[in-house]
Amino acid sequence: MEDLLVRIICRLVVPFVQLYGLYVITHGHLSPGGGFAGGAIVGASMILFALAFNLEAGSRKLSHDISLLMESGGAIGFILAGFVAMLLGQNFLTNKAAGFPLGVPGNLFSSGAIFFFSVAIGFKVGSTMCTLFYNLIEGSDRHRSSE
Amino acid sequence: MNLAAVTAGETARIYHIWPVILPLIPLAGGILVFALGRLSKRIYPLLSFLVTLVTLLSTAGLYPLVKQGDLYCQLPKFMAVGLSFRVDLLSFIFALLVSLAWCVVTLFSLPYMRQEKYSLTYFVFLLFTLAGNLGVMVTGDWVTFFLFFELMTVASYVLVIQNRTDEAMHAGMYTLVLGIAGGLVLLGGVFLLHSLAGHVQISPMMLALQGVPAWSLATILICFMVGFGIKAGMIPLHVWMPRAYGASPAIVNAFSSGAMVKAGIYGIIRIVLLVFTPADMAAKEAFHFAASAGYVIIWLGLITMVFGALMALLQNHAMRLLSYSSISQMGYIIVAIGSAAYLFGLEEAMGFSGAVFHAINHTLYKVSFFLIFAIIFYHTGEYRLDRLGGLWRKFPLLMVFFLLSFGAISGLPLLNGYASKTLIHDALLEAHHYYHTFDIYLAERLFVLGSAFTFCYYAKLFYCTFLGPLPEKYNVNYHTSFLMYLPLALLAAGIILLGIWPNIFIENYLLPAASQFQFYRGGIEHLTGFHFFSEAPLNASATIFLLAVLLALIGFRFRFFWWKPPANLSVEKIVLQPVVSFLYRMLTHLGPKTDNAINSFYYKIASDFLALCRVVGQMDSSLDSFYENSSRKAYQIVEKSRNLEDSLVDAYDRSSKGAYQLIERGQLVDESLNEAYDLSSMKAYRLMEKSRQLDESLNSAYESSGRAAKNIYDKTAKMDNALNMAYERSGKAAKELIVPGKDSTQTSKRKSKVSSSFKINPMEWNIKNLNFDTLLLAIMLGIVFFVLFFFR
Amino acid sequence: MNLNYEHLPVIIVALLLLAAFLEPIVYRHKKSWAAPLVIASMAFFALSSLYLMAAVNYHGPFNYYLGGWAPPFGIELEIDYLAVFLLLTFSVIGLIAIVYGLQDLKHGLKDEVLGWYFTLYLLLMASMAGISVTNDLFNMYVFVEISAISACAIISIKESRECIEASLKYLILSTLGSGCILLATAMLYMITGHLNIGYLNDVLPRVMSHYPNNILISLGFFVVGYGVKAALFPLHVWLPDAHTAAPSPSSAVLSGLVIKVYAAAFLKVFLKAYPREIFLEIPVMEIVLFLSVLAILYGSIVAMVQEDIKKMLAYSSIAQIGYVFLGFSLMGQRAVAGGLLHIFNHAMMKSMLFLAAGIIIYSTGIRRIRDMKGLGVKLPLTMGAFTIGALSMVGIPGTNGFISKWQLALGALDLGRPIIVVVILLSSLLNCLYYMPIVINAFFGVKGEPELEIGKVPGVMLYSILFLGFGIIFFGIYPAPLLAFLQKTVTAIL
Amino acid sequence: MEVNSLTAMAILVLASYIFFYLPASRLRGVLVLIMLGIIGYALVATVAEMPTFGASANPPHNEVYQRYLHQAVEDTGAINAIAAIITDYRAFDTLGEVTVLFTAIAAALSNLKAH
Repeated sequence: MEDLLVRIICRLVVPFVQLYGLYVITHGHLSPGGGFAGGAIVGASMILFALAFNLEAGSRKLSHDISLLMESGGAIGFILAGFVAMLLGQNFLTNKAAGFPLGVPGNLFSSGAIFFFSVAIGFKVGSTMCTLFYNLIEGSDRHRSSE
Repeated sequence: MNLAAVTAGETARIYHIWPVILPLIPLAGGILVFALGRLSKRIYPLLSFLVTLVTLLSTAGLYPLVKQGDLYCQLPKFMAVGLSFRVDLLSFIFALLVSLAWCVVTLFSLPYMRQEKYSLTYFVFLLFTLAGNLGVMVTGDWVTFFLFFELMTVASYVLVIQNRTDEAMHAGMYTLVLGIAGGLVLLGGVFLLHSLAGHVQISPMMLALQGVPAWSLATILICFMVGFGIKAGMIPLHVWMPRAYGASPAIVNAFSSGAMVKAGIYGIIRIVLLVFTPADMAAKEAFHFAASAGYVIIWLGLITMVFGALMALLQNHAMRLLSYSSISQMGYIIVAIGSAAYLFGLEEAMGFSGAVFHAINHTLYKVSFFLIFAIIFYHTGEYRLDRLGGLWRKFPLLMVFFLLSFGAISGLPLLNGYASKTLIHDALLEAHHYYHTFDIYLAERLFVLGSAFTFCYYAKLFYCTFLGPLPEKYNVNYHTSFLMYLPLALLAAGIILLGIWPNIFIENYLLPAASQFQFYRGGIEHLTGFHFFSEAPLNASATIFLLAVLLALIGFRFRFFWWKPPANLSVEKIVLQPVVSFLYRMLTHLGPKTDNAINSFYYKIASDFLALCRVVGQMDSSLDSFYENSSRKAYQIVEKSRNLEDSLVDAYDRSSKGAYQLIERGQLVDESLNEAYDLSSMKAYRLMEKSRQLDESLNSAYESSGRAAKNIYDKTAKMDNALNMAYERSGKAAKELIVPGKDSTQTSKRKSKVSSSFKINPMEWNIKNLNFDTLLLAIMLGIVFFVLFFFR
Repeated sequence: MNLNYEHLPVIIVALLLLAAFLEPIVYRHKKSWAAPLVIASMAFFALSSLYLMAAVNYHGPFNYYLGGWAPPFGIELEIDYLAVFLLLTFSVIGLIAIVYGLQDLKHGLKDEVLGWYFTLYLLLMASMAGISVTNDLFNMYVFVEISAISACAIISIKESRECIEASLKYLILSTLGSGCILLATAMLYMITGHLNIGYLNDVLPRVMSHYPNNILISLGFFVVGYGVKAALFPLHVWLPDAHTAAPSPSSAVLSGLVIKVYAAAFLKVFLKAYPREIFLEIPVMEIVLFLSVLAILYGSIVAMVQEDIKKMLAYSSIAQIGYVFLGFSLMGQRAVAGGLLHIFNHAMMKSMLFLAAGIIIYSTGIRRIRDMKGLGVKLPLTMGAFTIGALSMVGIPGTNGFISKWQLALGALDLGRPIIVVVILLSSLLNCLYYMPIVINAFFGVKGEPELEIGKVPGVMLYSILFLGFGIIFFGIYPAPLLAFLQKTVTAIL
Repeated sequence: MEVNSLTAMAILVLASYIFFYLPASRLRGVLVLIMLGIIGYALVATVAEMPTFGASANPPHNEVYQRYLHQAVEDTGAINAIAAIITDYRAFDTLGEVTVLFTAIAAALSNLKAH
């Protein structure tokens, strides 16, 4: 993929794709989409980048360590948000009853913990996609070189 | 569990922990011996003897308590249903018998095992087996019974394979598997009993089982009889016994025959005479069931007895001979139990006493037989009868002991076998007396015949071992330890004492034991003061002996006893082995085959699915090729149409060329025409020019006249202008006097309009517009710039 | 903030998940903390299960509403006697297996995957805990998925070809099973509008006559789905390979716990969600009973001819899972209690046997049964523990195998099915035929000292199997509290 | 009940006989198709029996449905009802799904590293 056109187009498109992904993640409770879909979009942008340039460039942008951290961090954030409700004296994963401010329905920062959950899921899904992609590609590379 | 309702009402019940401790003594002793045995090699045999001695003493110490009533102890929280222990007089007698046999044989094994290789495992498992064996006798319910029964089975396996030869390993496996199988069948019986009666206490259950169909009862009884029959060596289930006895040392066989087999007997006595007997004398159906069960058991016993005796006659291996002898003797006991059940409500005490008494007697003389052969083997290393002979010269004392036991087992008056045999025989006679059927009469005759056979094979054993020529290699001086003779002497004393005063034993021990059962009082009273040495029993004994001597003479004369049956002619080889090996082979072939079949089933399904997918794929590819073909056709069509187009273009070309030539000709005509026109137009031009010159001269005349008129007009206009200027100046001066400064306001207004459309006035900002969306937008824009920068 | 014991079940699941998520990071940056983290979380699991059991036993069962939403709207956890029983079983055996496994895994796995192994192990445990406590069908499905994937992964993590093959086989079949479960759940939702087990039980009798096909097919799907995962007889094909190829701690957990958790899920779905009158019309339990009888006989028979010790144990597991399903499908008080008891007992004995086999393989490299002659002299404690397990498998009284057989047989007799007793006894005999020769060969098979090279056995491995062996004897002799507890459990279910 | 179970067992035995002992042939393929047909028929019958999609009298249109549609905004503050369901009413399931993803990653990475 040493094509100049593709590279330039990608360089232009990737930020917008990521922005769109972020938008879908953060507006999960307002519009169709949410953490899973938005995360997939963000992950896809990274995959696109890695495809257009090469693997090293891709993993320079998002190193294995960081993606692992995001991977675990998303899921841990989800659980910790659940535990916060427990610390507030309610059941695990409680939202309204635990006192998370719900805000005005329709605003961006509304609906309490749902926002955090969406963001956590988004992190998780996005990093899952690109981690899986990078590792599979690397694995097949290594496999090929060993043969 | 309501124990009070299920135990006999008359005997007192004493709560005591000792029955629990009793089997624990050898168990703990075994562990201790194992621990010490790893440290030192000298102490542990003695220690294990001490343990058995302590066990014996503590068992015997129970007597004063047992005499007062049943000892019982319950541990309701243990196992699934709770363990319960119970010692009544019958249990006590058997427990004493077992621990006595164990103690005596352990004493014997102190010198005997000195050179053996695996003596530590021997002593440890000896104690474990004792624990199981003793535990069987002191338990109060069938689950606990089963627990100790299995302990005994598993632990005794190690004793059976003491020699570790291949033969011993095979025999041991055989014993173990059969033992566990028997145990499982027994367990099945216990399950049935539990589900039908609601509890598994060893106590009369006919009340609890009222209304249960007879076939269920029969199933339970069969399960129990199979389980115990395997242990006791009842005939179709005896197959393990000759093999195991033939492969393991005599001393282990002494345990097995003297004590472990008795566990089976004890179980049969319990199940037939206690559990399946009517607690209530009025229950007629129960009587009927007991009687018919008894009838079957009598015949089972007779078959065992006669067949065992016949097989014993033909053996060449001393241990195998003794094992068949044990089987045959168990037949005696089973006959006695059967007749007790058969005579229920009449003279059952006689059968019962005969059974128990014979069990005791059998232990005494059979153990001494085994010990005698253990000594012989210890010195000669030989069990095969055709290689032995003439040993009376070397072991005169042994011969005395042998003769004593020989007399006892064949029922010589004044020795113990006589008394028990008389009791059993009398029980059969009583049965005939009450029922008057031919088959019982036949049974009684068969009993006599079996007794005669017993004499015969022991005569053979005696002859082959002690009489005849002494083989050369055995003609050396043997030194036998005193400790080896001591047990024999003890046993011999028992044989003689019980033989001379049987009544004392019967009245003091057996009849009280019988009275704890729900037996007919008259029968018990009938036995008190039974005349053993009266005419009738002596006559019967004489008959047996006459018959026996006759048979023996015939046998020796015609050497029937040395007839070797073809090796294939045995129940085991003909029936059991093929069946078992067929089953085994079938199962072991069937299992993997099924496995393969299931696997291939899945594989087939998968491959069929694959085929389906392939079909779909083919369809797909054919569609593909269809499209391809059609497109090729379309291409061809397009190509052809293009040819057509080319020719069309050609035609157009040509026609246009023709048209061009046509046009060229037309042009030539046109040019000549043009020349003609040119000439004519030139003539016309010249004409026109001459007329214009005329016109111009006319015009200049008019112009000079006009110019003069214009001069006059100009001078009048100048005068008019000067007048106008004067008027205007005067008006302006007047206006300035009236309204000054109107012009300046108009210009400033125009200036402010421009500033409102281009410049920012902070005072006019709307704070409500600054919501999070815009902030986010800003942030995102920032991110975009960042990302743009980042992806630069 | 009032953290009482009612939060404990969800804390168990969440903390196990948390530990699982943390594990890769910890292993990457601070390798020495990874193993203690696993042990600590498993120990927390075990201790809190114990505490929960005591609390439930004292205060009675309770429900927990996740997110504070009451049942028909949200997800509900039901912590009844069954759930705490399962939790305790899984946690204790899981703890012992991983404590054992630390040594064995270092020996058998590549260094870089050890952290992932811990992660997967914790995920497996968390999912099993989740299946045990949840009262919602879809939530159960989610946890079933997690456990299926993580179980596959802890099989294939070992570096060998067989592992991959076995794991692939397992993955395919288990995905099929998951699909069946999902379809059946969807069908039930379609006709009732509920996913909560309690509400399903309420609504199903009302809609039974309207949608008979749906109920029938969903029953079939559930049987196939859970049957595949629990290796019920004709669907067991993946089990022998998978449990043979996996590392020993994995085998112990897979054979001892993972197939049991699906059996327990089966019990929850069939006896708690479906009303009992359905089984009078549709003989699905009869079919399961028939299959489990076949499984018992078949597993024992095939185990008899195996040469590899782990393969033999795996086939034996097929037979033993048959016992569990036998108890459940009889649907009598005592029979179900027997099935549950066998979950516990078999978890102990089979994990012990697998771990003992693991020690043998670890220290000698021997896998073939034929080569094990004289091992008893060299590895007396290991083979002693193996003997206890073998005796328990045969059902010798004094071991816990006897107790579960006792319960099952009496349960069968309560319902008037003596033929089941025959099957159970026959299977015991078959067990004797293939377990006893191993023990005998090990202890008495050679004369004199055997010529075997024995590596050093780490103490932790030895202690863990001795602990399990002690448990087998203890619960064989003193099962009364357990039986009383199971009695309560069954009364609550039926 | 006994008869039913016997029939079922007989069918099972018959089916297994057919599959185990018939040679690989066209017949087997036909039988597979028949079996597939039966399964397919059963599934189609099931689907046909299901309540009509979207009809208001369906069983799933119960109080749960009402609550999710009408009270979600009040309960959770999210105007997207789907988000309200998956991240609040049934957030535990979502946690499970996130874990499934994590498990998949763990499984894939461990396998890639191991081999």
